[in-house]
Amino acid sequence: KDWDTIRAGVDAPYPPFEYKAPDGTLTGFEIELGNEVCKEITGKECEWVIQAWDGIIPGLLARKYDMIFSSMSINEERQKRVLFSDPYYTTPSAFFSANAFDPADADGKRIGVQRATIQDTYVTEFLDDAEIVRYTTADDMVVDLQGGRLDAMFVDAPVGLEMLGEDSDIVQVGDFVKEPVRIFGEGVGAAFRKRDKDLEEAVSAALEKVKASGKYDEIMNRYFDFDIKL
Amino acid sequence: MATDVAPLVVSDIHKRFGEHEVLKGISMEAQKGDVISLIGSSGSGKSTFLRCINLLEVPTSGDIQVHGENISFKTDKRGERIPANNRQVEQMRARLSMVFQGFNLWSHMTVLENIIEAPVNVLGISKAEAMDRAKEHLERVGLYDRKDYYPAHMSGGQQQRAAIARALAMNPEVMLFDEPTSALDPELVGEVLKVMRGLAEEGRTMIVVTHEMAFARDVSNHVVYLHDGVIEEQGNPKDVFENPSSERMKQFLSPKY
Amino acid sequence: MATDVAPLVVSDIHKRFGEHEVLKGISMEAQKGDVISLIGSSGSGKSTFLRCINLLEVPTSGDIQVHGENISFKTDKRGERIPANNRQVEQMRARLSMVFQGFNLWSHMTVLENIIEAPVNVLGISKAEAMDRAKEHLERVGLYDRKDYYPAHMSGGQQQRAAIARALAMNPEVMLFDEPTSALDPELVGEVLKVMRGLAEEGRTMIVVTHEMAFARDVSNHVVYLHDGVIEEQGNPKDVFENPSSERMKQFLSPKY
Amino acid sequence: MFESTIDIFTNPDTYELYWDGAVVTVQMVFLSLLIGGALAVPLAIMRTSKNKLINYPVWVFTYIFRGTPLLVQLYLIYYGVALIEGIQQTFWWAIFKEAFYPCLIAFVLNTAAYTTEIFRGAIEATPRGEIEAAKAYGMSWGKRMKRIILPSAFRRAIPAYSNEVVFMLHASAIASTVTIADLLNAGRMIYARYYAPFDGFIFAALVYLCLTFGILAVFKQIEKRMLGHLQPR
Amino acid sequence: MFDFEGYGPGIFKGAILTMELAALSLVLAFTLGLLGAMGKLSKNRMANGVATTYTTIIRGVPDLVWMMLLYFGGQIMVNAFFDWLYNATDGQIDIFFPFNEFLSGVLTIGFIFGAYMTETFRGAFMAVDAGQIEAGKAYGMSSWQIFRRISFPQMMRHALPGIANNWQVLLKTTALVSIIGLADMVRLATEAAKSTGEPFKFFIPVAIVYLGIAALSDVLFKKLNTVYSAGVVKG
Ligand SMILES: Nc1ncnc2c1ncn2[C@@H]1O[C@H](COP(=O)(O)OP(=O)(O)OP(=O)(O)O)[C@@H](O)[C@H]1O
Ligand SMILES: Nc1ncnc2c1ncn2[C@@H]1O[C@H](COP(=O)(O)OP(=O)(O)OP(=O)(O)O)[C@@H](O)[C@H]1O
Ligand SMILES: [Mg+2]
Ligand SMILES: [Mg+2]
Repeated sequence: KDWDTIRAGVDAPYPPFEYKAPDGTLTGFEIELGNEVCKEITGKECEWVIQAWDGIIPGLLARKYDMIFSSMSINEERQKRVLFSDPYYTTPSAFFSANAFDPADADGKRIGVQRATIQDTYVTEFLDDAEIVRYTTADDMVVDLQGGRLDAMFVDAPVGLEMLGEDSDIVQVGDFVKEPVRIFGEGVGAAFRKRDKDLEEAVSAALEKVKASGKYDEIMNRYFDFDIKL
Repeated sequence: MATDVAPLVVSDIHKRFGEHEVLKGISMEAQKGDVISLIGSSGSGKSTFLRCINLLEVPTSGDIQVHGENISFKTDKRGERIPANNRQVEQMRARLSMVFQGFNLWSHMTVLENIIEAPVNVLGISKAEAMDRAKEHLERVGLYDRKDYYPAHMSGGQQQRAAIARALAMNPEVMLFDEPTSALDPELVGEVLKVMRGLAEEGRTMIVVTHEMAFARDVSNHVVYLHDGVIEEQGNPKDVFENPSSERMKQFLSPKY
Repeated sequence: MATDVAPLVVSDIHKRFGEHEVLKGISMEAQKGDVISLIGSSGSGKSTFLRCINLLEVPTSGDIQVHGENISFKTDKRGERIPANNRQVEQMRARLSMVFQGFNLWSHMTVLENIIEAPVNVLGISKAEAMDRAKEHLERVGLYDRKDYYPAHMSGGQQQRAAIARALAMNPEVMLFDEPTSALDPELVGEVLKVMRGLAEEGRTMIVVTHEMAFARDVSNHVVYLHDGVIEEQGNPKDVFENPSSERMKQFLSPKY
Repeated sequence: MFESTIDIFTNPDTYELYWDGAVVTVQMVFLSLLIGGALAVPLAIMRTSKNKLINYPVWVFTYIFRGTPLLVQLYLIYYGVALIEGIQQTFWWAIFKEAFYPCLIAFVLNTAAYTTEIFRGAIEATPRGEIEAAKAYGMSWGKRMKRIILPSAFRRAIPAYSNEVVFMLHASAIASTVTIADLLNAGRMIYARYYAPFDGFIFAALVYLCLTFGILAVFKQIEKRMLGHLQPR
Repeated sequence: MFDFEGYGPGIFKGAILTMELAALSLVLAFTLGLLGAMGKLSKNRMANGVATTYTTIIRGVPDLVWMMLLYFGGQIMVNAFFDWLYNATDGQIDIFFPFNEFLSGVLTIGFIFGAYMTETFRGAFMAVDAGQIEAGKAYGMSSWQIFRRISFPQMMRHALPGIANNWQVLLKTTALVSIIGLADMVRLATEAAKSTGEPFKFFIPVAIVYLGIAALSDVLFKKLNTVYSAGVVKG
């Protein structure tokens, strides 16, 4: 099959990976990276489709777009439904809180997560004493955390850092969380419908090229001061 | 030749509502220029008969012939008799104009609009021509100056005269009147009867259900007395009124004479 | 002593609605046992006068004395005359029971509930006692078997008798009736008048606005003829009806006699 | 497709999710109606007042809350209260911290506005004569209200009020947008967990349908009992 | 006067979108309402049953649930339909008919209010005097002519207050599309409120716009009412 355009689904805002600039244009690490990948294959940028996280896999299956390029960690549960490319980055998850929140003692605490994320799966399984508050989008969750409605939130570490900002009094508490791999997976990959094996191979190959050409590092360095490459 | 054909022949009409047989075999023929009065006490089936003629009610059995053309019927899934051909019914109705007891002018249209509605939309006459003719008819019933009024803004007598103009506008073979004056205040009855008398004198074929015995006697050339779904007596008004042969007819007439 | 005090004295009542002066100075005294009929043509101010008595309308000027106690008035911000003391008005009203033309039974209560409502909630009688008395009154008006009916389920005559029972239950000093039979079908008028006649014979003090001249003549001991807001004639019913002195009263009586 | 349906409906967690959601929905709707209804009574009485100073503010309240979407009202209260200077330090915060209470407040105000107008209509429809009769028997304003006007108005308001109850049940579904784990939220969870929109939402729809019919059946009984006196026999 | 920190034009566009959505939904609701009313009034058992089921089910389930069902499930149904149409197994073909937020918004709101309109129209049709229709029949008008020339215009007069009422409710219901991600006025205000942390600044103007549209429609419906009550008001 000829892929002359690739429609890619993202959940925004999810800074620094994907978010809207004040002028309304979509930007972020994954947007730029994705556009490079699409250019390798089709010669033009991806066609981006914004979709809230809890509908992102159904949207792919329903052919609203051809690929998910949206910080989706590769794990077993998802692999049952979709096909993943080679992983293209990895970031740990982390708790953020304004007060001395201890993930080990989450009894009765209100913890925010985004619905149907790996973080959701994790807290549901391991912190069953906590009161888990599920959000459709990440920005709702940050608003509530800042407003004091949450004791803590559990998100992708860079996202938490970015959304809260440098001089926030809400800070990361505890260590990065990467285990168990069953839940957190081995990194983030692009996801495809199972039958689109050709597209998956094309994207994996294109990712390889982008990494080799140094474009990957160039983009990464604009958004991160640490290495997330895999 | 067509002129010799009776405009309306109905034969052996029966009508049953559920268990109750309201019409028990009624036949009648109207020749061109006939003015037939239908009289009878309340509930005797006069309205039902009139409504059977233009198929507002479908007779349970019996035939209707308009200008020699027989209306055809069929039986529907539920076993009820219905007209076989809606087009035929519509065409037939366009040739028989009904004037109702409650006028039934279309309330959202002015008098003029009421009058041109059916000629334009059913007969397919051009609007301009329909308007021209409507004006004649309005003058005929003495309502020309009211042509742009809505029915609600007119008296009952005026409304009924407008309804007669509406019926005339169809240039019907037969005009059917169902108690055209009984919804009117007594002082308004006269103006409507006067218009009807005029029509009779012009030679219009009319079938009139009425409680106005004076009208039946003086204007019509044939009187039919209905009792309990059958024609109890009929004939020349003079004979029928002055010399009723049936006991019931005598009784029916007595309180009023 | 209290028994000598007239239950009701009204003096020089005026009532003005905007520009229109409906009552132009009316005075009246009711002694214990008096049955006063108020007659007069439509619009003469009979209802207005009755409603002024128990302050459903506030008279523009004039005094009302119930059992020797004067109702006090004051002037509100807008310059209108209003009762000075709501408590006093309520107490006074509890001593004058009104029976309305439209019955005005409380539709969400059964007959029995209607009757005990005011005795319990206004007079403060215990519910049990109110029930006992209500039964007597219901028997009095012949409605004991209907005590658990809702007003909407009874005929007009029954409703009006229930309303009379409700009024009786207050054990009032004076009963006020405003055309108690004029909303009734003719065949139901009799049953209500019979109850009222009974009350009169028991010695109840009553003021009755009525169009029933027979009742006024036969039952009351005093008739007041109101015309255009003034008392045109009054006196013993015999004198007033048989020998009216005013021209207007004669005219008023003529079509009916 | 059907495997996931079997997965979903053989898993007892699913039913627990919906049950918990239904409980939250019913609780919230019931509390809103209870408090909103209680507020509506005095408001409706004020609304019928001839005094403009009493009537007008209530009119403004009902006009605003009936004229704008409940969702906007909810967002305003939910996001708005968190911004009130220093509220986090007061005891109120214990209430507003939970999503439940801001949501309840929005619902209460909204249903109070609608119910006020329903009651007002019913009060104004009280037959004048019945009020006059109450006056004529010496009842004070308070007694007339309590014994005659309100009891008869409440009965008359039942049919319109039953619509409001169903409306409130349906409107409560927006609570899921501010993190409340109500019935619709259960549907969204199933959807997100199993990628099964039909199973998730249709089951939620069925539960709502049952609740709606339940409400209507209850009101039919109430109407039969309370409005019998108005039907001529 | 107001400072919307650059979000002003966006929210204005959102307001336009809200009105487009409301207007289109109204058209759909109106059509469905007419069909539904005719179904309910028809003697045909099938039509009657379909219409009754439609109104019962629609009115028993919250609008938001319908909206999500349609939005999340709609695309799958549309795909399945096209697959069936072209006799293809999943995704062999590239026909893609996007089922987006706007479409599901219009469809849901249209379908829901179609059910309410059905009741409005049914009542209005029943309020038309039978004699008016008989007169039409008696002059040979066909069923369609009677509907178009007599029943419909007369029905509209009775239906207008109900339509006005439904429209006011419909207008407010459009706010729900913001939940499924359509960039209407509420959605944009929400985004702006979240990123600036000033909910009052954005939601209050939005509320005022809703009130404004409502007030405006009130005036409009009063006008319409006079048009359709031609012949009723005593001159
Ligand atoms: N649609 C109907 N369904 C059942 N019964 C009907 C129907 N229409 C008429 N009837 C019955 O048929 C009988 C005759 O009615 P019809 O209206 O023809 O009498 P009528 O002679 O016109 O009386 P009137 O002088 O009162 O108009 C009556 O008993 C009436 O109840
Ligand atoms: N609330 C009011 N406002 C203005 N005018 C009133 C009011 N109530 C009564 N009127 C006027 O006062 C006049 C007397 O009315 P009232 O009802 O007392 O007459 P009535 O003698 O009882 O007549 P009827 O026999 O018809 O009952 C009438 O002209 C009436 O229009
Ligand atoms: Mg008849
Ligand atoms: Mg009077």
